[in-house]
Amino acid sequence: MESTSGKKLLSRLMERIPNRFGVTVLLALAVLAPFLVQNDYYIQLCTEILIASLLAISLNFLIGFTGLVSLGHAVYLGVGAYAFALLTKNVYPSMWAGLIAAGASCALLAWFMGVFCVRLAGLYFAMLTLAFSQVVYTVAYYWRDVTGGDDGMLGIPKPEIGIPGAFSISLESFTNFYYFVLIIVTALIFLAWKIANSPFGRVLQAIRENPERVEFIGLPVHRYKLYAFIIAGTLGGFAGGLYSTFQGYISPDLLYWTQSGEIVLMTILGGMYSFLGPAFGAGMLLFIRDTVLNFMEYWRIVVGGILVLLVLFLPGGILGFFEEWASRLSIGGNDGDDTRS
Amino acid sequence: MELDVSFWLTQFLNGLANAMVLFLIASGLTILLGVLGVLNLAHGSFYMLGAFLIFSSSIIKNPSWFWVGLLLAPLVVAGFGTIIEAFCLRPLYGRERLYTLLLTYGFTLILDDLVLLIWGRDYKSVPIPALFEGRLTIGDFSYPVYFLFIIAVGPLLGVFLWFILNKTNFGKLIRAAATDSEMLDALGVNVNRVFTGVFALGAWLASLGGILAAPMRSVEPGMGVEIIIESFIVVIIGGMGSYLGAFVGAVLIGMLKAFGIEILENFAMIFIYALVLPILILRPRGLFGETTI
Amino acid sequence: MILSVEKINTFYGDSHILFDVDMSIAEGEVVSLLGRNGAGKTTTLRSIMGLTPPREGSVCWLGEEVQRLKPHEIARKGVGFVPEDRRIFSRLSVEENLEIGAFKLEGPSGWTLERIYGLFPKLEQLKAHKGNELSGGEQQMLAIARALMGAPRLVLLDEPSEGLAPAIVKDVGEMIGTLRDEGIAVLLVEQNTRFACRLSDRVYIIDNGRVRFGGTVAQLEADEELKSRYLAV
Amino acid sequence: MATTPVLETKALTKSFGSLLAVNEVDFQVPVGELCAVIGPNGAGKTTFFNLISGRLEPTSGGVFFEGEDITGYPPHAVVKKGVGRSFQITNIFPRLSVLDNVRIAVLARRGKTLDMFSPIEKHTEEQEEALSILGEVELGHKAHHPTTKLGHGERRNLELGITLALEPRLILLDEPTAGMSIEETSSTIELVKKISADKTVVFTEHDMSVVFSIADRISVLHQGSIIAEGTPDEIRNDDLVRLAYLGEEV
Amino acid sequence: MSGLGKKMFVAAVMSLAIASYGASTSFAAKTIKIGVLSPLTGLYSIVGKRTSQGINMAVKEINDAGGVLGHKFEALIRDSETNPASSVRTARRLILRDKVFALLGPLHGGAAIAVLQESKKLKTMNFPWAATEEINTKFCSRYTWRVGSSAQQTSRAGAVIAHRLGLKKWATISSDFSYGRSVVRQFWNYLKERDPGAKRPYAAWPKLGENDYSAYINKMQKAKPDAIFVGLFGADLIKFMKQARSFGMYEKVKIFTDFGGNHVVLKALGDQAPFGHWASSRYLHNYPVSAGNKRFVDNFRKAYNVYPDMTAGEAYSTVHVIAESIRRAGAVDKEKAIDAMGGVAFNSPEGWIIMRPSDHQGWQSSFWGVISKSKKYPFPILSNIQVISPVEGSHPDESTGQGCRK
Repeated sequence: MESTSGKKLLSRLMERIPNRFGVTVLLALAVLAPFLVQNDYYIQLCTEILIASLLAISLNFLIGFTGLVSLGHAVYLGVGAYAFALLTKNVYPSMWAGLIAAGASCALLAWFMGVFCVRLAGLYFAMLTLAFSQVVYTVAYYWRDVTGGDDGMLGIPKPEIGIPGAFSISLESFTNFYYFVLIIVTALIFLAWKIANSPFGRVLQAIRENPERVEFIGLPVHRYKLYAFIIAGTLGGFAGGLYSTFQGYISPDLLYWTQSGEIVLMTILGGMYSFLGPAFGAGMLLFIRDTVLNFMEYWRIVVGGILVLLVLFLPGGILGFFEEWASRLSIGGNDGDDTRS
Repeated sequence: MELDVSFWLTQFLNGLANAMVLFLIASGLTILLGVLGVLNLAHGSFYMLGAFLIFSSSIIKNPSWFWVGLLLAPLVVAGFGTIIEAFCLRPLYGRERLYTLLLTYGFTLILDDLVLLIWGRDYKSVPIPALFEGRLTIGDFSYPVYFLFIIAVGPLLGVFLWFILNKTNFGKLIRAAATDSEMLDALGVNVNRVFTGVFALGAWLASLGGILAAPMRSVEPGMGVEIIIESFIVVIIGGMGSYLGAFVGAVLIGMLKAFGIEILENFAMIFIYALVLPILILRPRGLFGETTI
Repeated sequence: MILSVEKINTFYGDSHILFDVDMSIAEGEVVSLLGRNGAGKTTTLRSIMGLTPPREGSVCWLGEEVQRLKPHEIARKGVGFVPEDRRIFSRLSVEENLEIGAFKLEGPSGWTLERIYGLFPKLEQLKAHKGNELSGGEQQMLAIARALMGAPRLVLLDEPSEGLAPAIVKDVGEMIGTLRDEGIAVLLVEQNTRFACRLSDRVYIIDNGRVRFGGTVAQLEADEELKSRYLAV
Repeated sequence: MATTPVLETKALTKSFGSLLAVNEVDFQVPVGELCAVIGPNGAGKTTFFNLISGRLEPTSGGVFFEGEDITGYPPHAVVKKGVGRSFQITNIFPRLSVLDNVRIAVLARRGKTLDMFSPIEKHTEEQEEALSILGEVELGHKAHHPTTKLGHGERRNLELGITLALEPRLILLDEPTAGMSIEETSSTIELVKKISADKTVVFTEHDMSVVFSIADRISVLHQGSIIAEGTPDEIRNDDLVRLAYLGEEV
Repeated sequence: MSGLGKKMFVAAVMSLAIASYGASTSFAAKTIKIGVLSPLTGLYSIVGKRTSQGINMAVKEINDAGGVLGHKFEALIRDSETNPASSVRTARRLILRDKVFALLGPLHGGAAIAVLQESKKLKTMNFPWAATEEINTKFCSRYTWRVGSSAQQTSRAGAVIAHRLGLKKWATISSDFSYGRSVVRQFWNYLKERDPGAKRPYAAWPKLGENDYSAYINKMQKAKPDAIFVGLFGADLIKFMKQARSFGMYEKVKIFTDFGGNHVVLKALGDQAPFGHWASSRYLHNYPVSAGNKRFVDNFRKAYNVYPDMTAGEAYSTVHVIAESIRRAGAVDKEKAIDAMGGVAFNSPEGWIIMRPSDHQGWQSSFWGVISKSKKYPFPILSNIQVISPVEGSHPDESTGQGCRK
């Protein structure tokens, strides 16, 4: 008895809380985070989570939105990072120029790769993306004159931002840099969200559902897939640029296929059918690993075990699970638009 | 001139030996993809388990250790694969393929640490079985007998696989399941058992690869991660589901690695991808791929 | 009754396909299940076979509830399945396809390759051919023969005449006759009403997932309204 | 013929290996006609539609739309020319809402699907149009439902709605009433009739009563070839057709 | 699983995460924490294991002796995963969250370079395990130090032996990464310096973690060298040795291995070790035969039931050197300890180590010996040990250490 009335109450609560509320809370938490964690390490962990969130959401543009499972997404993390590093170290130390270089180089790369990749589907698409990323990895590994090879690149700056002559803000402090990343990432995620809810975004979902029918409403599916590929790559490139300046050091490991696998992992872990799910997955994965790694020697067993259990028992991802749970509670109350799309 | 012939012959055999180990792993991987549609990332871990088990049997100070291990270890690993398939993979078949990818990734993490727990961290080295010690020498040409053994085992297992797939009932079931597992079920065949059998066969092959490689290589956690990406490339080249393709793909990769270093020593890896990319772009099903996954 | 279906409700995901479907088949009887495209005929067969198990209701085989069993368990009890698109194993030869049909048997049955080849001499000629080298009619023949190899007491036949030339449809009719002569019950799903009626003892009509009629062929023939309403050819 | 036919095929042929699915079909549809293509299962009707709509490329022969050669065009280009198509097996976007299914088609027709930055709800004109199309196919009240909540007939209607949203000048309907109840069938027939008032329609159909009651002209396809063409009366009295299709011993 | 079950599962995972999060935040008063990054999992996990053992032993010795200036030592040992990103993340955690006094490790060259940049920024002294000499040159800073021998020291010492033996025609093989290149570069340049007539017809650069060296071995044989210098590390070295052995390289050429004298490698190779060939190790359990070394070996065996290997010895000495610098500084203060570090002398099991102020490298002798069977030990050891003085092994002048004053 008690539980049913409790459920009813909860379900009514769920109805009353629009999606916007959750996002507001999340943003408020993000803004207050440096004050809440009170420790430089956690501030920089949060920074890393933000960057990983952007990366996972960018991948989800392909996996969850367009139904294309890319196993080579690390290529954008890596290329974006190298582009930022090469520009700011060798040409001109500007944050904005670096980030634009990161995004633009990845847009170009995605365009080039995409032309070949989007013609394939399913596992074949996955394999071609994987093969491409491995090629780039190999190039980065061996082209020591430019990339530093296995040693990587060191001393990537965090250039000041501001208006020259008028004012400037140093990003050397953990908190400043966190807020800088927060603003950039939020803006880009907001942009991604806009795209997701635009007519274009809906076409991508339609492609995920039924690519052939999309062709038969008069839209060239390959071209739309290519655009999605480029958008995902560009967003990934920005994440790479941010990562580059965040770490101050990059190496070809960023491009290795296991890194790609990790991004897929974040995406699925959080839930690929919800917009913020991948970000949630990124946070969870980094947090769990950071925690477990520091408290046990055989931490892989724990992380692997959690992964196995999640796949077996929470197939919709963590956020996906909570959303489903919430929607089941509110069944009957809201029969309207599928907000999960 | 005389010297050059023996050099090139040696390089050719090196490529072949390398290819045969790859073939063992890739053949299991490809059959798994063809029948179950599962990209098993833990396949490399089975390779690793095979190597660790043969290490354990090499501790027995008896000349027959290698044969005992060769016989028993793959069975142990196959049994282990059976458990993973039956309890963890089976519930996932109805869901998106991605989940099996994640699950098997989880197992690579678990198994990497599990071997550390069981076998400890010391470097491990498996001696060459006494029977295959030494070199075969003909004039200027001299080549390790054990490598020749590996080169011989590869085609033998290829024939064995061909026999299993084409001449046995189990093989018929595998081929039938690859085309239409639901129909097979409706004809009264317990398809789950066929799947488990295929998974066990794959694990058996991979661990055999680990056993054969162990005396030539080191035995260490994480060795599976190294090998899986190469075998995966072999599968892509050969075509998913085709063990013949796996054989050809493995030989191609082996040769590229052996002869690639003659041309561009540091960039030998580039040759492999230079082969893979056009194949994937022009013939996404691979050289011998026929089944649609 | 060899098979009785009681009030089954079947879903594909969220879509409710069958509503309280009732049906029964006696030993050795040929029963037709008629209806339009999408009426739920194939789903009924799939529900019986356990391929798309019903969410509610029961399927009884010789008095035993089997709706929770796996397809292969149901097949092993003596149900043969010949699906709509035949689903021949394309990479296997004709003979291998037939052998697969017999794998479910524990011991030898009356159905041997020789006997099948006796009934379907065409298959013997084709025995080394791969499944994907057969014509539609040959595939249909193989699919029925494959089901026979499992020594069934009931065969579920889904639209055997579909896509076949009239001459071959006649052959299929003869095959069904053969089954009847062997004392095997048949549940025949058809859109070709005339073809089905000629072969059947009894008929069910299903429409929009509900059974609208069950009775003898004569009863159906007599009811013009019924025919025009649900079959309307 | 004085005016160019909307659709014309010339010696259109498609073979799959040794099987001739469509064999040298010459076929013409004059403007405004409601034309049925009938034939037994496997006669090649769906393949024929696939060739016209660009899903398959013909082995030989040509397809002409309003006099223009569109042979080998990809589906999206054929659609852009003005040929809409619905499918035999319901072919919608399952995890989108009913409204979105149609809205996407409207947006596609109006060339707004490359808009990446304004929310889809802000395209009110398209939304209105989508809703009115949903009204036409009697799904107006279910616009905000997920498609999983639709019944079989409703899905077929949604399918039709998507095609209508493209405002094609030629509509290809592959068994529009397949699997519908008697009530649904009759309302769908009304709908098809209404559509055909200002559009050219080619449809295939199992239900002969539907075919004979609404078609202006019927073409009978048998084993890949057209064996008869004419008005419903002519077809009903054609011996060849009776032999090949309507039944062995009619 | 029922809905409730799922919920409980999620709750369990969450509370596990949160519980373990809170667990470590207890601090003992007056402790000096040292953070350690070592590969505990994956390919180089044995190094991580022995490193941890060496460190724990040193910490225990220091604490048993009453600590340093009244402070106890505490080691926080973390997995570095052989991965720069993970190493940097954990390094930041150790410095920022756990407030370690000094950071030790990691092993992998790239990761070490990334971490030393980080520790410089966060003003914490860092002792990378990586032996590439660039750590003392272009990547050096006020905060970067190393106690164990650098690749430069052992390689140059190897060149001295090579020159003594009069071997002229060489082939080299080493992995294509910073340590691997460093080892070969130092060896070859120094040999060329001493013997301008030396030739090197073939230099192989397989990738790190290569499985199959047979193609390279074949090319080496074709070059017909008198001797080969092997700069491979860890499991790569073991793989190479086994393959070289089956191709008959043991009989055809003299083999010099920089890492091959390490106890864990020799133990693993066992009967397949290249007996009669030359190898070095930065620490040897059987040399010098001193009371200090014997005590260290005995204690180590008592504690862990294994012989200490090279990395154990290095790690052990590193902790003691840190303790010594604090004693010299007279205060538990990071900057003061660094000021005092230059010139710290520690009588390690392998002999005296003096921290050179110019390039922040521990001055010590290098050992090369011949791999031999032993009656005393059930595994191969180095015998006929040649001790090369640090004067010969280290940088000839101080200019190379210029980065260290930054």
